[in-house]
Amino acid sequence: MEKYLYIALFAPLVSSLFSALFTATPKKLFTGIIASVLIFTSFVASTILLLHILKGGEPIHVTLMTWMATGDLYIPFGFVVDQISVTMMMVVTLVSTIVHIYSIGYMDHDKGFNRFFAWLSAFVFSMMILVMSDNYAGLFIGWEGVGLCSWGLIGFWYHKEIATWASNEAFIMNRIADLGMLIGIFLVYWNTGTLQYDEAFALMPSLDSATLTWIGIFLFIGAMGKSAQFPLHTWLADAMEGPTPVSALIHAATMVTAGVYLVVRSNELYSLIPNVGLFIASLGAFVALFAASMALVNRDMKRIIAYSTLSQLGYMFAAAGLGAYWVALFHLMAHAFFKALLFLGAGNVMHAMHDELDPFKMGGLKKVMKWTWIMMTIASLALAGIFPFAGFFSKDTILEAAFAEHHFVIYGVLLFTAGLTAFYSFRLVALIFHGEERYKIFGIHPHEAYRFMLIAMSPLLILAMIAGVFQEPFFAMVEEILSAHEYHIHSHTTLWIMLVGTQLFVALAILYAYKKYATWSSVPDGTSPIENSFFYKLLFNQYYIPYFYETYIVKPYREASELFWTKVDLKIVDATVDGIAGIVYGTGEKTRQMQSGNLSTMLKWMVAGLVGLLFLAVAFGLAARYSDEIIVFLSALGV
Amino acid sequence: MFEAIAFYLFAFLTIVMFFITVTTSQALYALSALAAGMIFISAFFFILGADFLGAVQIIVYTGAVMALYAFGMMFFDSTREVKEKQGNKYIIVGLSTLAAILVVVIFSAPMVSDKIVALYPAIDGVGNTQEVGLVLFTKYLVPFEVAAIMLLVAMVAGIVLAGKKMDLSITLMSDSEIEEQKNKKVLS
Amino acid sequence: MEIGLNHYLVLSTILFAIGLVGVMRRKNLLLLFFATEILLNAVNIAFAAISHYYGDLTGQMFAFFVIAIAASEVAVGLGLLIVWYKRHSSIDLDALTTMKG
Amino acid sequence: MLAPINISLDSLNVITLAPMLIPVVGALLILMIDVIKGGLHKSLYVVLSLLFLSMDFFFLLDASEMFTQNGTVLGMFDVMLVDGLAILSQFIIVMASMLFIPLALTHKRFHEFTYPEFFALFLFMISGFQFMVATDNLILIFVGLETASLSLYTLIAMHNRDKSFEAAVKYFTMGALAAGFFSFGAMVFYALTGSVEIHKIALVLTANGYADIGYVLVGVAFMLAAFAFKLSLIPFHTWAPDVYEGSSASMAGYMSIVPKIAAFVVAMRFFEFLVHSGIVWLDIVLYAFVVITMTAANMWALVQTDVKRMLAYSSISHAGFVMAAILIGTTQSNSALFLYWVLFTFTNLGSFTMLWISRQKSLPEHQMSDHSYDKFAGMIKTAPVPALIMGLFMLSLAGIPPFALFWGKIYMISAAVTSGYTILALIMALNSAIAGYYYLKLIVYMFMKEPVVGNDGHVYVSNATLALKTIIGIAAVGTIFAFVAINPLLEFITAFVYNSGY
Amino acid sequence: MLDHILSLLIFFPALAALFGFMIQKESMRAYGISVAAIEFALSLWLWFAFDGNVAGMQFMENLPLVPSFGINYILGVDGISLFIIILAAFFTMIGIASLTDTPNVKNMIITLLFLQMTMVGVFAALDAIIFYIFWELSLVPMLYIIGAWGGPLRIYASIKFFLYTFAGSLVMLVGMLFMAYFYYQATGVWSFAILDWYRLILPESLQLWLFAAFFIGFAIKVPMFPFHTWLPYAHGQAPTIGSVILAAILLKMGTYAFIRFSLPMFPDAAAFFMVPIAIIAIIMIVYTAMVAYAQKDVKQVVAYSSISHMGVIILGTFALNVEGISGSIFLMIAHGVVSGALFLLVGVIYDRRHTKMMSEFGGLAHVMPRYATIFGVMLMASVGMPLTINFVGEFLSLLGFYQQSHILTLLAGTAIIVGAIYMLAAYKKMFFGEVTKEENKNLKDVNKREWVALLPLAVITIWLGIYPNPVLAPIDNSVKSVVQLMHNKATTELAKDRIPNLVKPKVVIIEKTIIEEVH
Repeated sequence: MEKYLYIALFAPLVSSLFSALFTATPKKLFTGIIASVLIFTSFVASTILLLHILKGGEPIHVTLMTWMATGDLYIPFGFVVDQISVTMMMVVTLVSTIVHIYSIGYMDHDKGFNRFFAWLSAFVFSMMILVMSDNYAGLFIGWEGVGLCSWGLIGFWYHKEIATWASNEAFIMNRIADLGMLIGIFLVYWNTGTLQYDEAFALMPSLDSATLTWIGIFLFIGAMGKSAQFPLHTWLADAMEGPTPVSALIHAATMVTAGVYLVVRSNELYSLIPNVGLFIASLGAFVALFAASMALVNRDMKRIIAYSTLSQLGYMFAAAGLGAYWVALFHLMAHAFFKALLFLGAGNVMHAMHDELDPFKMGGLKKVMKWTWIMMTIASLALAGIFPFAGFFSKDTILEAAFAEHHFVIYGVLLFTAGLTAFYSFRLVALIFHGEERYKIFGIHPHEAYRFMLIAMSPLLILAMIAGVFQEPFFAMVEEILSAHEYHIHSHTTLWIMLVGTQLFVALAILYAYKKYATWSSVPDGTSPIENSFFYKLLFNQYYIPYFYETYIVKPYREASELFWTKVDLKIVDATVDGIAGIVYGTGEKTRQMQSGNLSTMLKWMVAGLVGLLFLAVAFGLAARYSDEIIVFLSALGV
Repeated sequence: MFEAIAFYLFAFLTIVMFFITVTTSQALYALSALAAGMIFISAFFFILGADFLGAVQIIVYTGAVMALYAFGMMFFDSTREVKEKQGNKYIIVGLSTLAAILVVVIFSAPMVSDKIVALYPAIDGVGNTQEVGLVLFTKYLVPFEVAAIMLLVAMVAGIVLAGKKMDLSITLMSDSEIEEQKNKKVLS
Repeated sequence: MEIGLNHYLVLSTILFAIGLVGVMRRKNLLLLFFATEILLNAVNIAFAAISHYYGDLTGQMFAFFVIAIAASEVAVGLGLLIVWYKRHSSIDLDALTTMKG
Repeated sequence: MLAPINISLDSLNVITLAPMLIPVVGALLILMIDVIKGGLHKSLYVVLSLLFLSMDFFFLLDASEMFTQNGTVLGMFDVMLVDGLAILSQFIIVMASMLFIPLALTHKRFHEFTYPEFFALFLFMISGFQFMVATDNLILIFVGLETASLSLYTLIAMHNRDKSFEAAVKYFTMGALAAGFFSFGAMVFYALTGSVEIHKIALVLTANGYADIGYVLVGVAFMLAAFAFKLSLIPFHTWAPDVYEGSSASMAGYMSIVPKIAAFVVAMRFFEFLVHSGIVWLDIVLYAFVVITMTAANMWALVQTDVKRMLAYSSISHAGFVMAAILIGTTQSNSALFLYWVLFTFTNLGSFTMLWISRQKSLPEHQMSDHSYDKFAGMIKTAPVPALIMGLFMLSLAGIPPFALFWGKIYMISAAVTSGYTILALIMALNSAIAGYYYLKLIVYMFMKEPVVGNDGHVYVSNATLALKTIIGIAAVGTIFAFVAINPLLEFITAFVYNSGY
Repeated sequence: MLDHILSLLIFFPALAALFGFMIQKESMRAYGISVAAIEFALSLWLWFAFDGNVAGMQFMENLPLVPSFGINYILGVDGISLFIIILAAFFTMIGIASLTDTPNVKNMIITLLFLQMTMVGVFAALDAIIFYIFWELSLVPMLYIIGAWGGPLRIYASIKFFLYTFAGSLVMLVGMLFMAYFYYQATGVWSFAILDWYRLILPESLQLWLFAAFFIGFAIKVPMFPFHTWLPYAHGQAPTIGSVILAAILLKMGTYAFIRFSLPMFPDAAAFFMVPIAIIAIIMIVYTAMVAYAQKDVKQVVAYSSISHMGVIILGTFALNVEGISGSIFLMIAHGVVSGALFLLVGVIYDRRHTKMMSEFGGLAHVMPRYATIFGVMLMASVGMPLTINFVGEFLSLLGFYQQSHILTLLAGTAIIVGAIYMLAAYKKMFFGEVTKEENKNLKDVNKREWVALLPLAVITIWLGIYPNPVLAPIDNSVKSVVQLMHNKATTELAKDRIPNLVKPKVVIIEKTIIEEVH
């Protein structure tokens, strides 16, 4: 089985390196194909591993080699395939295979075609390391690796100022969180003496709770960055400047869920510190609502989906925080399928609309892009959590879990957010595919995407529809290592009321969205009263948070840097050094007058020197001679 | 008593003479006053019983040194009034007065140490010159010889510096100029 | 009134100070040399006096050598002045300021 | 009536006079030769001087052997004192003189070397210095000092140009004043102790417990002023830059070494017992002299535009540095003084010789003085080897290891450290850093600037002959490979200093 | 032969430099490269012959120099110094190979070879005076390189470099002399041998003063805030090769010296000063990173980034535990490789455009994709991406220091944020966006000669990032002995507390086995 592990892990690396060979050459179709094949290989290997685990096989644990070893520290390149990681591997390899194939079409005309595949495969490799590592340091490699690839892919079109800006923002914001993660890792090491998951977790129950709380908090800070939780969320929306397949893979299906993965992976830690768990859940619920509210009014197709992702991540954290780790993981998986589908669909639309992103400028596209329409609608249904699509099973379980744990506020917030989710999803669908063909004003001739792209998307479509059926086997699989208990509300009546109520609520929201937007006919120009209302503006400007960051963090930082350089470094630190040198030199320059060259002056100096010596001599001599009297005199003075 | 009167008289005279020497603007006066001062100093030597020294003082100073200076004065044509730009007089007066006062303050106090043993005591009944000769040619033979060398050096230096060869400077001439001068036999 | 060693020492000091005045005040080099003679003569009085009061001849020896030194200095000094005067027709030391700083 | 005095020749130890008499004989011989046949080439006199100096050197070797066997030797009615200090300093004096006298063999012709008297006076001067260091009798010290000084004034003036006369007159006049100080100081000590021999002075003063502290201090003040003049301590240093600039580079280099080591030895003899007498005043004053001299001289050296003048100030600063040895007054510090001075001899010899071989007779327009910094601009491009050698000497002067002076510096600072003068050690160290700047300035000019148009590099060696090059070679080898010689040198010096009781 | 391999390593380049005067100008480069390559091969041989399991000194040489004053020519390497020596040999080779059209190339190569002698000497010396000799001597060639081949402010920069370092090291020299004197007092024998000094246990008050004296010398060399201002000038004005060597090797002398001198000799003082120094290190990290962000000249960015990284090294050193110290030593090597490469990269573009202002560039990724790639690799190494060489060092340094102080490590950890900020901003300004300047449109991509220099560096960057063990293991061994020595020597409670004892009581091991048996 180890063979498959290595295949799954290194096939993407090979793919990346192979494509990288051609980065500086013009487009070569075969790079895309070979990359896709290799990723597919990885997928196959992952599937074999999954089957192995499903069959109840032992988790596979290998140690490739030592990475770092000094003092008591020992960090190997160790990999583990257990229930959690194999799930993640499946999600990652599956979505990435699809995205790779899809990208062959999507990046068709891009001159950075080869480079794209290099980055994309590198990302897959990093993600695989992240999920397969058996220790925190290895996780951190993947963690930073995906950050790097994300940087490269968001800024893929580096000629666009805004894209490079967004990529840097994403990188730096992730770095802020990574610091927290790093501190968390240090805490783990200095308290347990190891970074291996199993060994560390085994020792954790013996630690005092304050330490554990700190470890939990710092690790979660790391997760917050990667999963774009408030207040580190702004980068995700800006990251939509990257190519859409990237958004589908990285910013929907895989990388952003790494935070959830971390929490799930550290479940043994978090189950020891329920307070932190509650905080995570609360933050998750808050982000779910917060992000959904922003999605309500946004006019950028990809950003809407991004906010939706954010919101769904909130759900996952809510679940994980409440201890329902398997639910979180399941929602992660289901979400990966339908959100990737949604993004790829959006990619089709963008392609068709020549990179136009404002849904208000589209409309009526279902005629020309029938398949895309179907796919996006189903994905949206899944997202909204309509039975029997994937989202229903995963999301509803989260709600149940919240309810069952008696966190009714969280439950309420999540329920309300479910309605909002349905509304903004179908607002988007309605605006894009229904109503008048507003795009004609802009002279665009849309067309359906390549067939093979659609075919590539089809597995996702199917999974979005049927993923729910995996709930039971999935539970069966992970319950071994996750503290998994099914959340059954004891009263069947309550359960049914909840189920039906939720479905109704969501359906109403969908209908409302359709009613409002399916017949939309004009492009808003910012004059309507609703657009000038306070709430609209607040939401549209993302609660002014990016503005706040820009004004109160970025700008002061820039100004402080400038100040430090021009004023502190040059004017104080350096000037002090130069000043000392200047004083020495200046004293020399000023006092060289002493050497006037006039013999008379020289003689006077000599005599002056002599007189000075004599003066000292006499003073000292007198003091010595009359020392007794002086002491009497001084003591009389009271010295 | 006689000693006191003589001391104060000659002290007064030497001070006046030397004061004139350093203050007058007439070079001739200065020279005369210096010579007079030297002679008065020899008077001290005689008072103090250093006859040999007194004689040497008169011979060397009033004879040789003064003659040299007189010659120099004529050569330099400074028999007339010499004009000297004066800088800050206060510094000069201040420094020297201070020096004098400081040393006088110390010197006016009697020395505590009275256990001085004369290394080369004056011998009763022997003339000063003889005593001096005895010490000079035993203990101070080497310094005496070195003094002789010093005088030789002074002589050579005087001859070299005042000699005609110094009039033209080879240091400042280029090689061709030196050859030219050589041909003229100006230089040996 | 007994004349003691201190009297001579004070006299010597006063004369030495006068010499210092001359050294600092004189701009004419020849007259400046006079002042240096005064310095040495002032010391000689003290040497002779000490010699007398201690009954020791070393002081006289020193004075003797000081005289010799003074004489040699005159020779060399005059030699230097002559060379300088030949070039510049002046023995004013204010002219000796080509080097400074 | 005086009875005749019988003195056996053996008791005189006439041999103690031998090293001093040899140069005198040499000088007289040279004068004789000139009388018999004038107009001989200078090379004859150079070689003769060298020969006599080597003889002198051999006698010194004899004397050192005598010292190692019998310890300190007195001679000539106890006037001559041949102890370790005397031998060491005479070694330095003679060695430095031997290295400097060949500098007369320049390519260009200079006035002083046309005189046989120059060489005679030079030898007289050496014997003067030798007398000065080989006695503890203040009279002989004084006479020796004056013999040497009068010769030196003349030698400077014989360069025969306005600046050298000016230098000689200044030096002479101030020297006369200093002579006054010396005699007054000697008088005070004579008054105090009835003796003019340093060891007796020390004996008497210690016996009566420095009862007349006022007198002692006045005496010390005058003595200090006199030595400070000779050692160019601030504010008695004012002659030094002008005299260095005015005299020829070779003479300036000589002056920076030989007269000073003589003065240092006398100062060491004179102040050693005073420093250890516990007079706080002397500690403070010497401390002030050391610090002010080092620092202020460095500051003035910074602002110079002429290399020779810079080196003059640098020599002042080095003297201040070495003066610390007198202040500290331990065996280690006194050994350090000699070690430093031996190494300084090589380095300074080298740097001044480098100036000497680049001496021009007339200055081009852009050049302000004989050896202004501009003259050396871009030297690495036009004359790489001289530039490298000059750079080497500068680095050594700055105390960059492993070149010669570094070893002197660490041993000296170590002496300060060992005696608990921590602050002094730091000041000494930091002064080396300040000094680094002006040595570096010359390196900057030589290595980092562009040469002046029309400078083909000939000027840097225009005065060079084989003899001068050899001297530079010796100096360079001495500077680079000093580390080989440090250990034997140190052992030798320490043994001598220690056995002399310092 | 192997008995004298260190002397050979030190003096072979010097000898070659002397012979270099005889070489004809056009052949000089080939000569330089071959000499440097031989030297590098020798250093590799040293590595090969080095026994990684031995913690102490190897290849010791001992020759009396001034025995009466305790100065001996003692050489030796351990895991701490070995790799820096190899790095020095490597960078000299790379540097000479990448020399572009330099005027006076002969002088340059001779100077570089002399510089190499001093560099190897510093790291191999085991006698304080020998160390000091090479330490000071290294200033001279560098002075010449900056001053003769530098930019418009070169003279100011070179003099500042020289005097600043010189002043600092003189204070250090006084400290050394004190140390020797204390040794003399304790044993009656003068000695400057470092290993002798290790045996000396000084009272804390003395340690503090001596530590301060050494600190000034080292801190200026590192350079630590606020003594850092010479570095931007030196880098800004130096030619590429000068910056490369300066950043890669010369700065490491300071941090190396901390580990060689300050820690084992003054463990109490090191523990005492740990917090203040850590604060300085944090200021270095954050403050200089911010200053780097404000720079307009790309070389200055790299220069300030060096200071920032040196802050992490200092922090790791003063972690006083094996993890931190090993990490800081590894980071020395890592930073050497990465900053050296970055300076080479800046040199590449400078050769083409003769400017280093970032505003002059923009969009270079379009015209020079290979250049952009390799710059990107080094950039990511510089910001501490895992699997690059820098990460290992940074991670271990911070990890080590975390044991001493949580909050300070948190503050220092901002290095990974602020580092990313200025580096990414600089990269964006240079490589991203459209090509706006006409001059930039036809720039040539990295040529063969540049590849020769850059590729090995990139390979090392990744290789040691993935598999640091060959380097880390010998370092670890030597560091363990240093830490144990420190612990044993420590006299104060504070120091005993802060410096871990590596010899663990056996009880712990027994406990472990019990646990395993239960499992």
